[in-house]
Amino acid sequence: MSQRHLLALFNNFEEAELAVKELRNTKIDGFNSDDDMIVKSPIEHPEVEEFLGDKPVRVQLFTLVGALMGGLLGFFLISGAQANFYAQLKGGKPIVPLPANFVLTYEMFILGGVFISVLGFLICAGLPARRSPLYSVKVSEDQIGILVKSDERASSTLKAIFTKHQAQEIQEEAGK
Amino acid sequence: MKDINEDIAWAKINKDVLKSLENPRPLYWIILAVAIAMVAVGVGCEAYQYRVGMGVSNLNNPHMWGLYIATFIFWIGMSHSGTLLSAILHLMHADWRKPIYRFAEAMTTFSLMTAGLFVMVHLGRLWQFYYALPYPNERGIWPNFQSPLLWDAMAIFTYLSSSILFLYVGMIPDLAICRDNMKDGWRKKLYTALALGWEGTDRQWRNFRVTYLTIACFLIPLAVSVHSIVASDFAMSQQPGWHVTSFPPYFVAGALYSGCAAIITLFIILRYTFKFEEYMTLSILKKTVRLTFAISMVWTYLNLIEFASVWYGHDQASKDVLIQKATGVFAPFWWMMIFCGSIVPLILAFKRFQTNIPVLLAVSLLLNLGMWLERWMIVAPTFSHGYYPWTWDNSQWPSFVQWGIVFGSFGWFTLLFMLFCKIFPSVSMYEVKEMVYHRTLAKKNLGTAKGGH
Amino acid sequence: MMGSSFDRRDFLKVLGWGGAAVALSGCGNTSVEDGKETVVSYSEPTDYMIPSIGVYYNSTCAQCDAGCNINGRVREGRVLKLEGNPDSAINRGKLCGLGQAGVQHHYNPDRIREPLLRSGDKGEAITWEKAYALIAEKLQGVDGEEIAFVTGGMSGHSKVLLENYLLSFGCKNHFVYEAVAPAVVRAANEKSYGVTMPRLSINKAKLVLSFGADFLGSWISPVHFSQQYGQFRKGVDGQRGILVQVESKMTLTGANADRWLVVRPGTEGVLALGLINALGTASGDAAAAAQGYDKERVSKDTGVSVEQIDKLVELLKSHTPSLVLAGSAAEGYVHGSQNAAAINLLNHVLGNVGKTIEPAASVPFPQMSPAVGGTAALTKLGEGLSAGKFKVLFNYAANPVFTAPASMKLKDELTKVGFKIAFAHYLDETALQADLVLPLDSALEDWGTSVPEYMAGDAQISVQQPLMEKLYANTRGFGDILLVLLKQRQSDNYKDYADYYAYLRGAMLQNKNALGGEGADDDTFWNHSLSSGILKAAGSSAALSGSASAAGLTLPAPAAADAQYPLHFIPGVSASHRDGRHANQPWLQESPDPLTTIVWDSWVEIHPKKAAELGIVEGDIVEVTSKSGSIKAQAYLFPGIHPDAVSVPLGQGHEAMGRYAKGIGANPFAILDAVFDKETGELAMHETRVKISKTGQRVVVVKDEGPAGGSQAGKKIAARLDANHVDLSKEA
Amino acid sequence: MSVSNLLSNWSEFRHTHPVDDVPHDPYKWAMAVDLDACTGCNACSIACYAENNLPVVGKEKYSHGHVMHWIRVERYWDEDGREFPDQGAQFLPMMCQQCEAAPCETVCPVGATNHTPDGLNSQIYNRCIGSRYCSANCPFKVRYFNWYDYPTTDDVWPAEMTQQLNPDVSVRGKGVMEKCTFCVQRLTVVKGNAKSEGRIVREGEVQTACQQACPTGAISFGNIVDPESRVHKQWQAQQVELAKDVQAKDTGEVASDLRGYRILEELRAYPSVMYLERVRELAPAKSEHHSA
Repeated sequence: MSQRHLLALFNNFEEAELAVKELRNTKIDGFNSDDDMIVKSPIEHPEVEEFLGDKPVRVQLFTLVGALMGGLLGFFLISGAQANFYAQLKGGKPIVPLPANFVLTYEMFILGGVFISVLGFLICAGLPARRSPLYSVKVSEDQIGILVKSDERASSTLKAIFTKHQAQEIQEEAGK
Repeated sequence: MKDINEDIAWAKINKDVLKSLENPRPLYWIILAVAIAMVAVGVGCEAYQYRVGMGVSNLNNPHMWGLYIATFIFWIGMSHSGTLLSAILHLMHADWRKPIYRFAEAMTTFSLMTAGLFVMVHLGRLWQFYYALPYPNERGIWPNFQSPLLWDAMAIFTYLSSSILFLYVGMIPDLAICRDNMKDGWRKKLYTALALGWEGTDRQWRNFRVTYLTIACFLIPLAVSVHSIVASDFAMSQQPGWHVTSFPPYFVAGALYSGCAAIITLFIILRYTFKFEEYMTLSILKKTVRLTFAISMVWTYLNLIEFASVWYGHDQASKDVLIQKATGVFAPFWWMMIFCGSIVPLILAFKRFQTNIPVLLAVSLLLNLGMWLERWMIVAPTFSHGYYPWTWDNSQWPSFVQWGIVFGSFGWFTLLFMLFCKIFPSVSMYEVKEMVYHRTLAKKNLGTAKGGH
Repeated sequence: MMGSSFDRRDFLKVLGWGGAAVALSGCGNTSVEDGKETVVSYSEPTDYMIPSIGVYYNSTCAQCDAGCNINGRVREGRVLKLEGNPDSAINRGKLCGLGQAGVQHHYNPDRIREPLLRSGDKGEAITWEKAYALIAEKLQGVDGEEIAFVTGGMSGHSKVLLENYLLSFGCKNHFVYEAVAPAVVRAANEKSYGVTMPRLSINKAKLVLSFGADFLGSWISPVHFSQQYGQFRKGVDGQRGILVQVESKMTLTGANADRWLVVRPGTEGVLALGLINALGTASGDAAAAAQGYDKERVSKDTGVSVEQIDKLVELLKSHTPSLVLAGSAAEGYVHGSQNAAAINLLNHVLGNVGKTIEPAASVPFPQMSPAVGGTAALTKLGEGLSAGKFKVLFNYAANPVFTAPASMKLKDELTKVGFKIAFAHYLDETALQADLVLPLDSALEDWGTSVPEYMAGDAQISVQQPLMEKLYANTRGFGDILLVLLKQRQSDNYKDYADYYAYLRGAMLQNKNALGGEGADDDTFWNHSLSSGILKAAGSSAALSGSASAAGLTLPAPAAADAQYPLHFIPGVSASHRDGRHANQPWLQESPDPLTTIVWDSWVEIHPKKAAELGIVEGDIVEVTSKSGSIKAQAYLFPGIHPDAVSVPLGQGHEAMGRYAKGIGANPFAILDAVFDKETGELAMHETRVKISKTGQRVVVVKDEGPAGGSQAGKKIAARLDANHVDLSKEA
Repeated sequence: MSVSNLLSNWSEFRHTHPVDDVPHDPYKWAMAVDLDACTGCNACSIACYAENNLPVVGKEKYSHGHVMHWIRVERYWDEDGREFPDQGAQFLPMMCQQCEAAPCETVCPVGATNHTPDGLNSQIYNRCIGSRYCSANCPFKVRYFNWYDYPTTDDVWPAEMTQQLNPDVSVRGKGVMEKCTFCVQRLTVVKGNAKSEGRIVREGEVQTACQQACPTGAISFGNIVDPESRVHKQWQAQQVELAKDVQAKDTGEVASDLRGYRILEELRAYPSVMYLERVRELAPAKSEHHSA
């Protein structure tokens, strides 16, 4: 069975919300509302999470690991370098001066946190990504897009739902 | 007072902002040319100094740093405004930041890049600057991790890279807008590459929100640490007038202060140059001005605290430096600093001046002058009047080389900023839309307005 | 090898031992250096030239007349640094800054490298053969009286050769001219003690009362005296030495005094007599001379308060033995001899003679002993010049054109001389006037011997030897040149000596028994001489005349104020610059003056009170005008000077000489009045009166001192303790 | 391996080297300068120029504060308002104090200035990048920066004068910091000699250039760890201790005839140079105004 992509554009967030809700509540053969539906919007709508179902965000995990790694790396790199370089005696200071090292440890903590968070963001958000088969510049302007992937047989049902919720435009393309 | 119009069409937001990327007005070219000329002056001076030796700057023993480090602190200070507006106000959900945080962040990045130049410029052996980097090498030689200067380098690197990431991550949705609206050409390619395939999907937005918030959370302590560390360059040293406990908060306050003042200046300039009146509204300016006033008072307070703690302390050498500042050869500049930093901002307390553009432009420039003087007054008097009376020196003034490089740095900053404004949207389109959307929602919930867009 | 016609007495005279009461053994071997030392293999180095290992050669410092024995560090054939020779009785391993700068004299880029013959305004390089031929030609048929030979102080074998050379003409015109020398004091010493230069024991004195003798800076043998001073401060028999300095302008010594007493210029003798009077222990004509110099009068004349005189008398009574010194500040007046005599009389009255003033050893070879001079020679030279007496003039180790008072118009007078020959290191002001300039080896590449005028220990002859190869092929040692010139006159006497080295070696070996080489073979003795650098001679010392004679000692009343020229002018003599011959050594230019910390310039010292009166601030360019001329220099407010005096240091203001000296500062010699000491005929250097006026220009004084001046700003930087709190003799 | 090294030597690394409990062994170079003997003659300074290849910068650069004298002789006047300085001047030779807890060492970003095992404050010219932080943090301002490339500057070392340069001491190019080294090139030689003979350097075996030149013997220098050294005896006699910041003299518990002190001791840099106070007879008037 070949797959089809449908992109419906809505003028209004409330209309899109209703459309999504209906899609999720309607049992349509050949369409899985959990996996095959993507909402595209010009701005962030935190409410999407509520009606799209619980989708965990794992960036924080990266942040935690990154920050800890950064801090540990910083501290041990610095202390290790100091401990292996005897010529750098500083009069009146220990060879491994902890208070001084904490400053750089702190900076490395942040550096690790930020870098790995961004890395995590890219991984979790799937960026950089190839553009999806159906896209409208309208979604970066002012319209809400709902992209669904379904078997061919389901497309008419989906279209009907979109039309019902006053979709401005429905694009259609054969999937691969 | 006119605030952002909630009925503004989102397409118009796109159109207006994207317009700022195209067809520069003659004024733009003039500013750019002036900036390039200024950079040329600075580069020329630096080349001369590089070739002949640091002596041409008329730095000497004991005046080891002069304007270079003073201006370095100044630019580091400027960078704090971006963080303040985007990170702190973001966490505090102050939505009025949204139309202006982008250029503030750019300011952060570019002033850091300018500040970094001064670290280089002041080095006696610029060509060996990489000795300060912790790169593994066969001989096992590492930089000295105890040096506040190295902390500085690390903090600036962290801050600069984090700021760039913050700026970039926050700009991805806008880059996608640019990509979508550009005809073919180098811009299209650039935006396509930089937008990373952003389509505004729910997954992207979800991760985006968390990441943006996380970086913002990191940036706040980072910004504080950066300027504390810059303050440590002085506070951790032993010199009278520098070895002051209150220096880190004092520096941070000063940084926010000068940053806010610079935001006012750039706000006014951008608003005029790119005709952003609809987004950079007077209401936002007013809020910024009030914030600036508050910080100026914090700064004044910390200044007084510092003077008082020196005055009532037992360290005669520090007291001597303070007396020297107020009465010695630096007195005109010191009093000018007090005037610009503590007296001039009182104007901002008056409501009618809070939106008076010409007055605000003048005031913000004076504030910046005051803050630059403040940095000079931190650096120079201590050098001229240190612990050892025999080496006191108050007869040496910066030569044209120092002034030229300082002058050039303003050109460099302007140049970077102007280029940024033409390549990247200096107003965040998606966040302005959010702002409008949320305000509309709020009104609708109160039943006072109809929704939709 | 000795010709039969060669008379023994002449022979002794040739070698400098004339008048020597010593027996001579047979002739020695005078083999010439064969030059194999010049070929050096670094792969098989000889032990004195190992790459990277410094070797040390002893020699003698020629930077001033103290004649310190030095020890030069040589590496890879280059002399790098000079140290003091630890075995020297003079400097005991120490060396002053001036001596250290000797290497900069040697390596100076402005040294003359070729003989130069005047051709219009330029010097044309010529060969030595031509130069010698020219000298011979010019001397052809010239009478001995028509030759003038101007030199600085000289001693040793070069002096011997010079005297012999002049003798060959029957010439008596050897003008020993030293611009800055204790000439009046020498004469006064001769009268008071019977010797010109007695041995002074600062280290044995419990109190030193110095009337302007800058013995720590520039006076006679400063390194030696500084050493004694170090011991003196530690104390003799547990009693710490006290230094009292009486002068009108603070010298380096004055700056180190416990008590610095500023006196009205020229009244030093009055104070000395006042002290004799107040001590009340004098008898005979000493008492008579001091008659009438009661404290009140002395205080009025000198400006020293009665309390200070009382305290000084108390100190003099409680601290014996003491030592009273008469220095250049006391001698520089028309009545300078009287001043010095009065001061020396004080030593007699205090019973210091024989205790802290002792007879100095002297070498038993009068021909070699120092020919010392002063400015009196200048007068005689000037007279001869203006009379047009001289056809040929030689100049060596003196720069009369620079150091003579401008009022003597020496530069113009010199034009009356037919042919002027200058032996020179630099094209200085005098060399520029010469017709023929002969470039000299530096002291570090030349051979020589010298006898110090001030003999600190046993009688000694100091050996000067090259510390390295000559830098320039066409410079010659003064001794070598003289030898060639002598050969022109008396080829038979000198034909055995290929060069000055051969001459020196021959001369030394001839007399090795008297120089501590008895029984040693020639090579051993010679090598020992060179390696030690010091030859002890069985010296004799004349007894001092023990009685104080004050006959004819009368001091004039203090000079009346001069309405037109109200200020006394005190030419300052600094340790580094002396009479200006070292001005082209950059270390000395960059070394701050110890008291003002000024570098690379001249200055006018003026008391702050006087400056306030005249509205002068630091850095004002002021014009100092005397009857004889005027100079301009920056003003420096200096508390250590009498308010009625101003001082400008000597040694700067060169119009030639080299890149480091030319155009720096002003030359105070130019404005000195030609006034002379009545007895000795020496130039009265401190007698000039001046007025000063602002020119309206102001400069930033380049000095090491910062805006804090001499203030420690309440910090404990250079701390001081009162003497009654400590006993230094117990310290480690 | 750094981490194992770090862990195994942890306690050693945590020592505050070398001020409190880890003495320098077998060498700790120190100096004592007797201000009573110092006459301010500047011989030390010129000897230093000769030994250490210090450039002569000339009047113009001197006027801008670019002078390079590693040892400078300072001249102070009494500040009691007298008309004449009738107790003379006070001279003080000031050179790098080779502090035990040197403020300059900790701040150098590249570690170009460090503490050597024999207690010197070393300066590595090759490593220096010229940030001048060390000098900024030096209380005595005895560090000198090469503001120009003196070896190639006109009339600093004309070709003839380059032959005088001491080959044991490198000539510094532009942009590096330099300072008094206690004539480390001389110390290295004698330490090597002593080592090859299986002993430590004996007192009197090495002198610094300034000490060697000083006509009055005001400067003494040596290994303070060696009980035989004059410096050790002097410090001991004056009850000045290297690792203290308040000496017996300051506490007033001992007789007042001690005259050893260290400059700006209250800053706790623990200088290795002890100065001995100048001693002067009481002036007849205003005697209470001495400036100690």
